[in-house]
This record gives sequence, C-alpha cells and structure tokens, in this order.
Amino acid sequence: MGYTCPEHVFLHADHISKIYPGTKALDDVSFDLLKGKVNVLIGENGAGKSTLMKMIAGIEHPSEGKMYIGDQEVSFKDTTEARKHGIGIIHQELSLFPNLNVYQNIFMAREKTVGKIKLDNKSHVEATKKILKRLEHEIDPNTQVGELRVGQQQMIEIARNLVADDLEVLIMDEPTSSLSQQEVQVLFKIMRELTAQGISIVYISHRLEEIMQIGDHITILRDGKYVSDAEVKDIDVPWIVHEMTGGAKSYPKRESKIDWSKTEKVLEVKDLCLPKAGGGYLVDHVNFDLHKGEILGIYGLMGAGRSEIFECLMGMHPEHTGEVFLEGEKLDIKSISGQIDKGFALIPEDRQTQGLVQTMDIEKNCSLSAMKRYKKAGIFLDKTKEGKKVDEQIKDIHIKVADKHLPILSLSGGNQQKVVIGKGILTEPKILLMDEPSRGIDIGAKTEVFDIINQYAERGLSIIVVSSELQEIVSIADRVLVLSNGLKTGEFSGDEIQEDTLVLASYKGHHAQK
Amino acid sequence: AETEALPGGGSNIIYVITPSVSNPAFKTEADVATKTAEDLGYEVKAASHDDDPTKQTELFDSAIADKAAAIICDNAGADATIEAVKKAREAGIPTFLIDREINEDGAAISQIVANNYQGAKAIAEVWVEAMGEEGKYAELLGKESDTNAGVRSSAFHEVIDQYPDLEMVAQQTANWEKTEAFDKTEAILQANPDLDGIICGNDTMLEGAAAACEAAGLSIPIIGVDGSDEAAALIRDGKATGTALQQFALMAQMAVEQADTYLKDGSTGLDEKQLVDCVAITKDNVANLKTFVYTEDGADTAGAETTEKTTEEAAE
Amino acid sequence: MAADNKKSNNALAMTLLKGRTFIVLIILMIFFSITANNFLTVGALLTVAKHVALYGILAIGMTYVIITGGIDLSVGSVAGLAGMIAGGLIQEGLTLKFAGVTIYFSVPLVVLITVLLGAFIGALNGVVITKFNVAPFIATLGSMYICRGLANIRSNGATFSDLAGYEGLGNTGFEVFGRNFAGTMIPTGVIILLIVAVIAGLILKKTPFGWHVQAIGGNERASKLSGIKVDRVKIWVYAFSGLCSAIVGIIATSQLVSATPKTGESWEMNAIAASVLGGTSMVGGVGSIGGTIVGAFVIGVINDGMTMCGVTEFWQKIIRGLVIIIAVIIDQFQRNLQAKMALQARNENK
Amino acid sequence: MAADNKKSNNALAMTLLKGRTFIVLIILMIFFSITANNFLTVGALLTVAKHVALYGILAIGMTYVIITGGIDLSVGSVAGLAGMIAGGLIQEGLTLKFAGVTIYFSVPLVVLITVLLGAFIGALNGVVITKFNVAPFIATLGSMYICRGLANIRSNGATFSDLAGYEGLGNTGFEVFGRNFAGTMIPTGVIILLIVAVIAGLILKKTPFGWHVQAIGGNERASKLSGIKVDRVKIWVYAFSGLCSAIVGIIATSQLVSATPKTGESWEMNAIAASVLGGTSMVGGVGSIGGTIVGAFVIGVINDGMTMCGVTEFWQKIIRGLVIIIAVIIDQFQRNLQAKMALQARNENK
Ligand SMILES: Nc1ncnc2c1ncn2[C@@H]1O[C@H](COP(=O)(O)OP(=O)(O)OP(=O)(O)O)[C@@H](O)[C@H]1O
Ligand SMILES: Nc1ncnc2c1ncn2[C@@H]1O[C@H](COP(=O)(O)OP(=O)(O)OP(=O)(O)O)[C@@H](O)[C@H]1O
Ligand SMILES: O[C@@H]1[C@H](O)[C@H](O)CO[C@H]1O
Ligand SMILES: [Mg+2]
Ligand SMILES: [Mg+2]
Repeated sequence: MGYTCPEHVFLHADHISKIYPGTKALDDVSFDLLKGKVNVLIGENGAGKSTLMKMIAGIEHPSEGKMYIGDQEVSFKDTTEARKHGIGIIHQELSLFPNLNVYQNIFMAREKTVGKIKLDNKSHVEATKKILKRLEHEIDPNTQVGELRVGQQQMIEIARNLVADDLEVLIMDEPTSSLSQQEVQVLFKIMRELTAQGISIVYISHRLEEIMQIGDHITILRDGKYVSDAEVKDIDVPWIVHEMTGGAKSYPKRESKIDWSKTEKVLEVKDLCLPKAGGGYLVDHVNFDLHKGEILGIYGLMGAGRSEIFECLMGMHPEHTGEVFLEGEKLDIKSISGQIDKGFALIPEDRQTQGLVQTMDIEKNCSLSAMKRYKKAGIFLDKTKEGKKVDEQIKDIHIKVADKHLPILSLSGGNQQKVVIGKGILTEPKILLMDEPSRGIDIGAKTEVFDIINQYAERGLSIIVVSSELQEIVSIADRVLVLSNGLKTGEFSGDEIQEDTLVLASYKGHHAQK
Repeated sequence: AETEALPGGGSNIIYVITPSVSNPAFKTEADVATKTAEDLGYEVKAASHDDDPTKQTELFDSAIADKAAAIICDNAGADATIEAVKKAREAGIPTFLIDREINEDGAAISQIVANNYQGAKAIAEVWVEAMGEEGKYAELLGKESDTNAGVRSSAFHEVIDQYPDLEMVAQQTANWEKTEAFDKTEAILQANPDLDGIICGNDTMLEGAAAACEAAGLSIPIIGVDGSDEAAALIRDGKATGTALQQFALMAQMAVEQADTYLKDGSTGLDEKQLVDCVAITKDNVANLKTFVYTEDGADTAGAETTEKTTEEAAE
Repeated sequence: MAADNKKSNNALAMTLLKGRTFIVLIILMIFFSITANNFLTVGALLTVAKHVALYGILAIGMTYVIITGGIDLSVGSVAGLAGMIAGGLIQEGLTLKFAGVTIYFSVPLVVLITVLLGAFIGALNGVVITKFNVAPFIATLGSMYICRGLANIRSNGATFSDLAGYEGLGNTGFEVFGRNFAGTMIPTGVIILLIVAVIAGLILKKTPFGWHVQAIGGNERASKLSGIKVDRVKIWVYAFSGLCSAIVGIIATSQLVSATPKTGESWEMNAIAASVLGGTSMVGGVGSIGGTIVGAFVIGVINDGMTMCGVTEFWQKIIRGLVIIIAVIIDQFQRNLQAKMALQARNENK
Repeated sequence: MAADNKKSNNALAMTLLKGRTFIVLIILMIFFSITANNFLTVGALLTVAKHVALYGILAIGMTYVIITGGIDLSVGSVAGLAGMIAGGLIQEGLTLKFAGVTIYFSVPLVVLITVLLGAFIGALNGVVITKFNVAPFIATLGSMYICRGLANIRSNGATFSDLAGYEGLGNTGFEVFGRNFAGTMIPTGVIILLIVAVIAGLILKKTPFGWHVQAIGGNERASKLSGIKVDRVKIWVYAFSGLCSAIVGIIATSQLVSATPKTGESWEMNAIAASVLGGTSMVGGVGSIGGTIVGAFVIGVINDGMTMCGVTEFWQKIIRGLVIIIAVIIDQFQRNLQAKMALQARNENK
C-alpha cells in the first residue's frame, strides 16, 4: 500500500537493494519503467544494470525494497512468475541450447501442447517461421542452433521473447553486442513496432550512439546507486559520459609524429588466406605490415574475420595459406607455443573463457605463459624469479592487487583484463595482438588499458588492436586496417582515420562478393 | 529317474560352464572336462559365469539356443542355479553338476560333489595336531552362496570345537579370493599378533593367508581345501600344513563320462548325488599330488576312492 | 558438378554414419550366423533379446541421465537391492516388530513397492546431486556402495531361494517376469523392455518434459533462465533411472526364481556402454532411446554370439572394449562431418 | 568489529574445512583404537599403510588425471595386466618364436619393462582422448575391458605362482616389493608410495609442467591460448597414471608372490574415491597429492579398522559410500565459503 501508480508507469521498483556476499550490487535504487517507451539503462560495468533487470525478470530477488505493477505489489519467485505478468528478458549472455533446433529453442519452457502432454510441433514450426520472417532472418526452424552464426543466434534469442502473445515488457540486456549494423537496424524497427503496440522496453547498451538513436528515457546508475534520469531528447553523449563516470573521462587521441616509413618493419603478411569449410574464405588474401612501435588498428563488423587473422598468426589454423615474415624472416607457423616462442602474444577476445584460469591465483594467471622460462635445476619453477617478474608486471601496468596469491576472481573485471595483458607481456613479445581489449570493461578501466597500450608502443612494442568501437580505434591507432567479409577493404593513416570512412569501408566486402 | 530320459538339445555340443578359471581348481576342471568330451567326440564350448548367477543363466540360455547335448556346470549358487537347470531340463538338455551342489533334487542328472564333510574333517584333525590342541586361530570363510563354504566350516568346527583350548579370535569372509584373504589376514594378524593358526575354506584363500604370514615372518599351521599345485608347493616348503584334495579332475571326467552314458543309454545307472572322497594332503604325501590328481606310488588309484552316498548320509 | 558430387558423397557418408551402430549390428549378426551354427534361429535371437532386456532397460534410464549431463553408477547396485527387497518380501514378508505381525503382499504389490523404492533411491541421488551440488559421478558412486552393502545386509549375504511364493499367502506368480509371456515364445522381459522403451522414447521427444531434459544437457544455465525447474527435472530423471534399475532387479530375480545380493554387479558399465554406442554423448544434450536399444543389442549380440561360437570370455572383453572406443571415434567423425555440412548449407543459403 | 569477528569466524571455519579429511581420519583412528584391539600399534598402522600403498599409488596417478578434468577407469586393469606381464616374464621369460630362443630378464629389467608398458598403455589412452576426441570415461572404460582381457589371455586365466625366480636364470628377488624394506619394519610398498607421492607432489606444485596440468583443468581453452601444449601434457598425465598402475601391479603381485589376472578389479573406484576424499574436484583444476594420500588413508583405515573389529564387508561398503558423499558435500561448503571470502576481499580492495 502507500503507492499509487501514475498512468504512464508500467512497473515501479521502489528502493531496491541487492546484497551479494561481499558486494552491494544495488543500493536503494528506485526505477520507473515507462509504458510504451524505450527505457534506457546506462552505467559503467558493475553499475548494477543487469542486477536491477534480473529482479524485474524474476531471476534474482531484492534484499530490500518492493516492486509494483499498477498499484499492486508484486514479487516474482522465478522467471515463470515474471513471465505471467508479461515480462520477458533477453539476457546479456546468450542463453540458448546449441544441441536443439531453432523452434525448440524459441518455445523452450513455453511449449504449446495438445492435451497438456503432447508437444504441438506443427504450430511451433509455423509460429517460428512467422517470427523469423518478421526479424528478416528466415532460418529453417529445423536447423540446430549450435550451427548458426552468433548474430543469428542473437536473433533467435530475441525471437524467443517475441512469441509470447501477452508480452508487456521486454528487457534487452546488451542485445546488439554481437549484431551487425544492418541487424541492429532491423532490431530497432521491431522495437519501434513494439512500443507502438504499447509494449515497454528496457534497453541496456554500452554503445552510446545507439542510445541516442533509439532511446526515449534514460536512467543512469553508478556503483549500484541511482544517479540521474532524463528524456533522451534533452541530453547528449558527453552528458551521459559525465553522469556515468561522475567526471569527465574520455580517451585522448594518440599523437605520434614518427615517420613510419623510416622505421623498421617488424611484421609482413602476404596473401593470408583462411579457407572456410565448404568454400570461400574467412580471411581472403589479406596483406599488411607492421612497424616497430606502431599501433595498428583493425576495424570491421562482427564476423569480418578479424579474430581469424590473429588466430592464423598465433598458429591456431595451421591450414592457412600465405606468407608471414617476422623481421624479414619467413615463418613456418605450426603451433601456439611455437608462435609465442617466436615473439607473438595474444590477448584474447573473451576474458573468462579464453583468458583466465579461474581456479588459479593472480600470480599464476599472470605467469602462466612465461612460466617455462623461469626454471632452475632443469625442471623446477624458479619461484623467486617468477615472483619478481610478476611483481614488476603488476607495478608496470598498475594492477590493483592486495595480494597476488588471492584468487583471480577476487579482482574486478578491468583488473582481470590487465592480468591477461600482463600474461601476454611477460612472454616478452615483439608483437602484441589484442582482440577487443576493452570489451566488457568500463570507461575508467578502458582509459587505463589504452594508457598501457600507448606506453608499450613507446617502448618499441608493435601492437595490433582489434576493436568494434569506432571511437576507440580512431583514438588509439596510428594506422587502421578495415576488414569486411574477410577482405581488406581499406587502410588509413593519420588524418584519414575518420569514423565515417571506416564505416564505409567496413561494408565494402559484402558488395565485392557478387 | 521315473521320468523319461532327456534326449539332449539335438546338437553334438557340450557346454562346460565354470566359475572364473583364475582359480586353478576350476581351470583343471574345465580343461579335463573339455579334453574328456572332445576325446569322446563332442564339440565343446567352455564359458565362465564368474560367480554371477544372472550371467550363468544367460550361458544356460545360450546353451539351450545352441541345442547343446548336455551341460557340465560348476555353479554360481545353490539356490540361484536351480531355475537354470530346470529350464535346460525343459529344453531336453541334461545338466551334470560338479563340485558345488544345488538345493534341489531331480533337476540335474548328476551332482558330483566332493565329500567336503569328510575332507574338511580329515584335514582339521591334522591341523589340530599341528596346533598341539591349543591356541588362538582365525577362520577365512568362502562365499556365502556356496554350500561348500558352510559344509566345510561346520565340519572344521565339529572337529575343532572338541578342544576347549582352541579359541577362534576372528572369522571373516574372503569370498574364495586370494587378494582378499591376504589383506584380511594381515589385518587379523595386527589385531591378534599372538595368532597360532588359520583355517581356510579353500586353497586360494590359503595361498593369500600363507603369503600374509610369510610377509609377517610367521610360521603357523594353516590348512585349506582343494589340493591345488600352489597349495602343494606351500605344504612342501612347510609354509602350509595341509589341504583336503578335492578330486576336480576326476569329478570333471566322471561328469562328462556320465553325460556320455546318459545320452547314449538314457540313464547314468547311478544316483543323482555322488560324493567323491577327499584325500588329506600333508607334507608326507604331497609328492603324490599333481594337477588335482593323487597317485599312490605312481599307480593311478584315484578312481578307487569314489564312494556313492546320498546326501542324507553325508550330512550326518 | 564436382561440388554436387562431393555433396552427395557427404550425404551418403552421413547416412552410413548415422546408421553406423545399426550397420555394426547387422554385420555382427551376419558374422555370427556364419560362425555359430544356431545363432540365426528364432530361439537364439529371442534369447539374445531376453538378455538385452536387462541392460537395455538400465540403459534407457541411463540415457536420460547422460542426456542431462550426468551419470548413474548406482544402477547395478539398485537392481541388486531391488531384487533382494522383492525376494525378501515374498519369502519373509514384512515384519513389523512393534506390532508383532508379518505382512505378506501379493506379487503386484511387491513389484509396486520395489519399483517405488528404486525410484525413491534414484530421487535421493538426484537430491544429493542437485541440492548438495555433488558431482553425479561421486554421488552415485557413493550410493552404488551403499546399495550393494544394503543388498547384502538384507540377507546377510545369503540368497533368498525358491521365490515361488505360497498359495496360502496369495503371493505366487513372481516367476512370470523371468519366463515367456503367457502363451507366446516371447520373454516377458523383452515385452517390458519394449514398453519402457516406447514410453521413454515418447516422453523424451514428444513432451515438454523430454525437451527440458535435453535442454538441461545442452545448457543448464540457460534452462534455468528459461524457467525450467532444473533441479526438479533432474531429480525426476534420476528417479526414473532408479525405477528402471528396480524393474531390472525384479526381472533378473524372477529369472533366477531366487534373489542374490550379487545381482547387477558392474552392469552400470554395460548400461553406459549401450547408451554411448547408441549415440548418447557423454557431455550431455544428445541421445535417443532408439539408439540406446540398438546399442544394447550390439553388446548383447557380441556377448551371446561369442559364447555360441566358442570365443572365451577374455576375448569377449577385448572385443567389447574395442567396439566401444571405435564406435565413439566414429561418432566424432559423424559430428564433425555434420557440422561441416551445416556450414556448407549455410554458405549456399547466403 | 562485527565484520571482523565474522571474518575470523570464516577463517576458522575455513581452516577446519580445509583439514576436514584429516579430521575425519583422526576421528576414525580414535574410533578404531577404542573398538579394535591393537589398532593403535606401529605394526597395525604399518599394515594399514601397506594396504593404502596400493590404491594410494593408483590415486596419485588418478589425481593428476582428474585435475586435468579427466578420469581413468583403466587403472585397476592396467595393474592386473602389469602383474601378469611381470609374472610371466619371470616365470616363462620372453620367447621369441622366430629366433627359437627364450630370454629371461633380471628383476630390475622386468620391472622396467612392465612399468614402461604401463606408461605406454596410459599414453595410448591419452592419444585416444586427445587426438580422437573420445570422452575420457569412454576411452578408459574401453581400455579397462581390453587390458583385463589381455591379462587373462596372457595366462589363459591361470595364475603365475611362486614368482621366486630361478637362481640359475638370475631373476630372483621379485618378492622384495611386497616385503618389508631391507632390515626395517617398513613395507617396501609404503616406501614406494612415499617416493611416488613426493615426486608427484613436487612436480605438481613446483614445476611448470605441474602448473600446466592444473591450468588445463581450470580452463582448457585459456591454457591452449597461453601456449600450453594441452594434448601433450594430457598424454603425459595418462602415461603417468598408467605408470602408477603398473607399479601397483608389481607390488600387488610381489606381495602374493604370484600373479593372477584378477588383480586390481574395481580398484579404480577406490582410487577415485581417495582422490575425491582428498579434495580433488571432479570438474578439474583443483587437487593435491597430500590430500589424496590422506584420502587413501581414510579408505584404508575404514577397511582394515572394520576388519580388525570384526565388522562385515557389507557395512564397510555402506560406510565407505556415506563417507564419500558426505566428504564431497563438505567440500562444496568449503568452496562456497572460499568464493564468498574472495568476493569479500574483492570488495575491500575497491
Ligand atoms: N551472483 C553474483 N554474486 C556476487 N556478486 C555479483 C553477482 N552478480 C553480480 N554481482 C556483482 O554485482 C555488481 C553489479 O553487477 P551487474 O551485473 O548488475 O552490473 P552491470 O551494470 O550489468 O555491468 P555490465 O555492464 O558489465 O553488464 C557487480 O559488482 C558484480 O560483480
Ligand atoms: N569455429 C568456426 N566455425 C565456423 N565458422 C566460424 C567459426 N568461427 C568463426 N566463424 C565465422 O567466421 C567469420 C569471421 O568470424 P570472426 O570471429 O573472425 O569475426 P571478427 O571480425 O573477429 O568478429 P568479432 O568482433 O566477433 O571478433 C564469421 O562468419 C563467423 O561466423
Ligand atoms: O569347492 C570349490 C573350491 O573349493 C573352490 O576353491 C572355491 O569354490 C568351491 O565351491
Ligand atoms: Mg550487465
Ligand atoms: Mg573476433
């Protein structure tokens, strides 16, 4: 009682707090979910956005506070109960069943049955076809989901929520992180349709340009607390950044006045090809080079083949063709460990699944790649040397650790990322390959990571950075390579590096192929 | 034998089904049965049930499906075998049991069993003497499901319990297994460092117990039952006191011969239950023992030991 | 042209690979019908089927468990315990000490009690696994020991013999489960196998519950987020495995018309092998009842066929080991090929 | 204040939980020293140690395997096969038919050949698992059958007895591995256990190889990307497990001074149980040799203690099952607490 719901609010979260062991993820946050609007939720990593949405979707339960739909207090035991109120959620991490087919995924846990028991697959298939058509992704409903591209999978994830006929609220937690530009536009079109039908949307994204395009109302969280909210039409990007960070933060443009043509060429890649199973190329005759101390950016859309270039260089695809020269010498690329020995290091794209060993402590995560260099008596690990090297590295890249023997998961995301970078640098590489080094970390940590990149470049390390974020790549790189559909569609340096030219180039590959 | 004689399944195959041949007794049994049958012109299929009654039933099923002429079996359980034998009977296949009996009369054609009672008593007497009629001892029992285990144990005690100064301080099942007997004996020796003797239900357990005693530097009277070459070697070396020879070779041979007679004549002309006497083996006569065959002064007299009794008599 | 050719080659290879266990089965049958005289007779095949029934039924429960990403090592022991419970109830009835009475149940009741008990033990496994977060391997290893111990303690290691029941007590007829089905040549066990298989197969592919089972094995976290009651589904699955085990215990005991505590020792491995031969993936999410039945038949044909052509138990072991490993290696090839073909299809659609 | 208190409470709970297996061991020892005569004597404890040596050594290899996220069901069979190989070499030598000669090896050579063969079989397991992508459970289940079959075929099921060797052939002395160490009361098996444990423990925690083993279990993909040769490390680990199994086969055979093909049947489960009791996590990445040894002692004390106080093997089974399950449940509590404390630390760092 005591709460009267205004007409334009569908759901009201009232003074919500959420305490995890050792963390206050949400601290006394109130939130109005506006009816028929795109409600944008913004904040740095760990600000509590997902946590707040999990309360509303019935995945987590508030430690304190209440929720109201209309004037009625509600509390959801699980997702099923939230769904009864018409609340659906697209999770931040893909949550699909790779072993099952498209229509099974879409109707999982909301099956249609005949006689309560028997599945009605006929209507499953029909409804699936309809919804996929609407999403402009006409995938055969019988395809196994594990065989789809990430972008297609994301579409399935979205479709799952659209089949509910009683949808009232759709929560979208970073739905575009793996969609291409066109796909994002389709999604936006559908969002407009939904809001027109009176359905309310919560939209979470770190891509600020998108928010300006699609959002109606914006709410900003910081450190689990409410900061401010506004109508999108009244604000601009700098304002958002300011509110998010609590101060003005942005990354400065890298300025270096080196004449790269005069510096030593460290790496040369000629006609690099990686054939696709069943024809075509993932990497299509790509040529580029890299100079000492240079930062080369690679820009492209999801699935352009950027990671594959790194994978080829790291020896993960011995079947690739083309030639790679390191300091003038032709390489015979066979294995990852071989490439590390030759002076390559990779900072992989996904920290949790590819970067860290969660069962080991900070020190060991940091020294893992270089460990075999720290030996005494032939086989034993030289702990003193290891400790010294790790300490140096921690200091060098400002990893905030109380004790390097704590579990790696006791670090915040940004510091975990720095450990992964430290691990690469400890192998004393000549060339550092960084795949989305700032993915999933907040602006503060991002700035620090870019500082590290700059510093090491100054010291003569040659770096290739893959990023999907235009601003980032524009400000960090001396030269930018654009890939599209496996083809190199542009190379820019100095003042040519402009957001619009990059975007333009990133679509070219699709036209080049028939 | 009032019922009509079983004709056999129609083929010329004899199935020889035994426990795992990792016990040399069963190996001898299987080998002799196979050899005898082949000499008589039969085709032989030998299989092991590993003391699993279900597996044994499956082997009987296979024999039936294979239209076996007869089945020779050292079985996997006095109760759990009855149904399988009956089923073979329904299919017209006669079964000849050796070594272990079943708790049913009239199902099998012959049950050729060692006179466990007599043998165990005989060797127990030897052991009591070696013990000097006094001291603490332990007993290792065979498988619960095997009648032999019970008969031997009660025969042992019938003799031993007459001597009040013989005190049993531990009794454990070792399932006819060597390794188990070894581990259990070692543990028992620890609990009872002053142990004076061990009685075992068979020779594989005797081997395990003797190995444990030897490892502990102990030389005490140990007896078993079976008469394996391994036990014989231990007796010869003074590491074991004695064993009761069960004439496995003879029993296997008898079973096959009776099967042959039965298939030809419609009757064995003998009682179903036949007891083959055991021979107490000690250091004195161990030289006459080889692969479960006991020969006196080189002459094969083993067959002469056979007596035929009914179980009722034996159980007295 | 060349591409087309390659594609249809792939498709042929695919068909062959998908039916690989079935093909192996056929080859084995042909092989044994040549090497063993009486193998290809109705009687012999029904015998094989009868033997297959035992671990086939275990394997059905196991398939469900493995699909959820688990494993159930306790099935053999639960079968053994179930046999002892059923045997004990028939022979000794249930003695209520405090009331000073002994109750004898009719055979259908005995079966019901036993089967429910099996399901209950399975459910306990499920609870330990889901609520206490114990790895399935360990939880069921533990209950494997416990159930085997209990089976022995029930009779102090002895056998309950002659389970014919007593007319006067109204509990005769227990042996029907081990015999042929009334008036036919078909063993009752085979009929039970068929019934269990059909029901389990339908549930797995045609009901929401079955979907949920597959979903959990595919992605447990996503299942939870989709609103599937993961713990509850798993507990049901382990209960079903326990139920299957109890059924097997009853059939095995009925075949012997006596209950021994040894029944079912190491059968879990046969059940797992049958499942895996039938294409169930150890990582979960993938498997079918039909496949499992074919897998069980492969093992059954190997066992009985080899016995009938006089191969020793030792060689049987070796061949079984080889068949298992090779089958799974082929499985891997199939999955790779399948993925490759899917990619191809995708590219053509582009 | 309150927070501090809670924290030190947590720390205390943590210490108790970490030492849980050890605490269980102490409790068991106290229990048996009361219920069983002479249990707490040097002799009895050395006997326990001697029995523990066998599955302790198996469990050391198993611990490595489980840490990489795998499992090795073949250890018992490999031990059995190794025993038969060693026994056969001593008793019958190696007959080269084509050359018409029979070679007899000295005992050290016999041991060397056997141990290398064990390692080779293990390596084969590793190859099937890594190169053919077969689940460890299935690959080693297959080789479990194959090795058991081979062990039996080596002697056609029979036992190689009296492995004392022949003076004339220069192959006497095989029984030393089963006896006490020259001039001491300490069984040689225990000394071998200690040596293997110390070496394995050092390698696991003090060498890059050991850390690579742990990393693979923690996150295989990340390990690969960090330049660890995952396949090669795994093959070594399975080879090590095979080597441990062969050592156990030799000791067991030497103890009995005879080799039987049954040796090692179902020992794999004891080895797994010991590992898990010692805190090795079935999902990989976590485990220690010290813990495993304590775990092996818990099982050993349960077995021998119960025998010494006259408890039947049936109750031993039940208690073993309960101990395994409960130990792992406590394990979960510990891990949760640990995770909680890590999060707490993360927050304080903020
Ligand atoms: N299950 C959990 N246990 C403990 N702490 C948690 C848990 N889930 C989230 N947290 C913590 O709660 C805080 C808020 O997390 P949340 O996922 O809501 O952030 P977010 O704003 O969605 O960030 P991102 O942009 O990275 O998705 C973080 O500090 C996080 O570490
Ligand atoms: N393992 C795989 N099997 C088949 N196709 C794959 C595989 N991995 C990637 N692809 C496909 O290869 C293409 C290039 O993918 P890649 O991950 O290299 O893109 P990217 O430019 O690195 O994008 P991202 O921003 O996601 O890292 C895409 O079409 C993708 O679907
Ligand atoms: O009679 C036999 C032998 O004694 C054997 O050693 C074990 O099984 C018994 O039935
Ligand atoms: Mg989030
Ligand atoms: Mg990528």
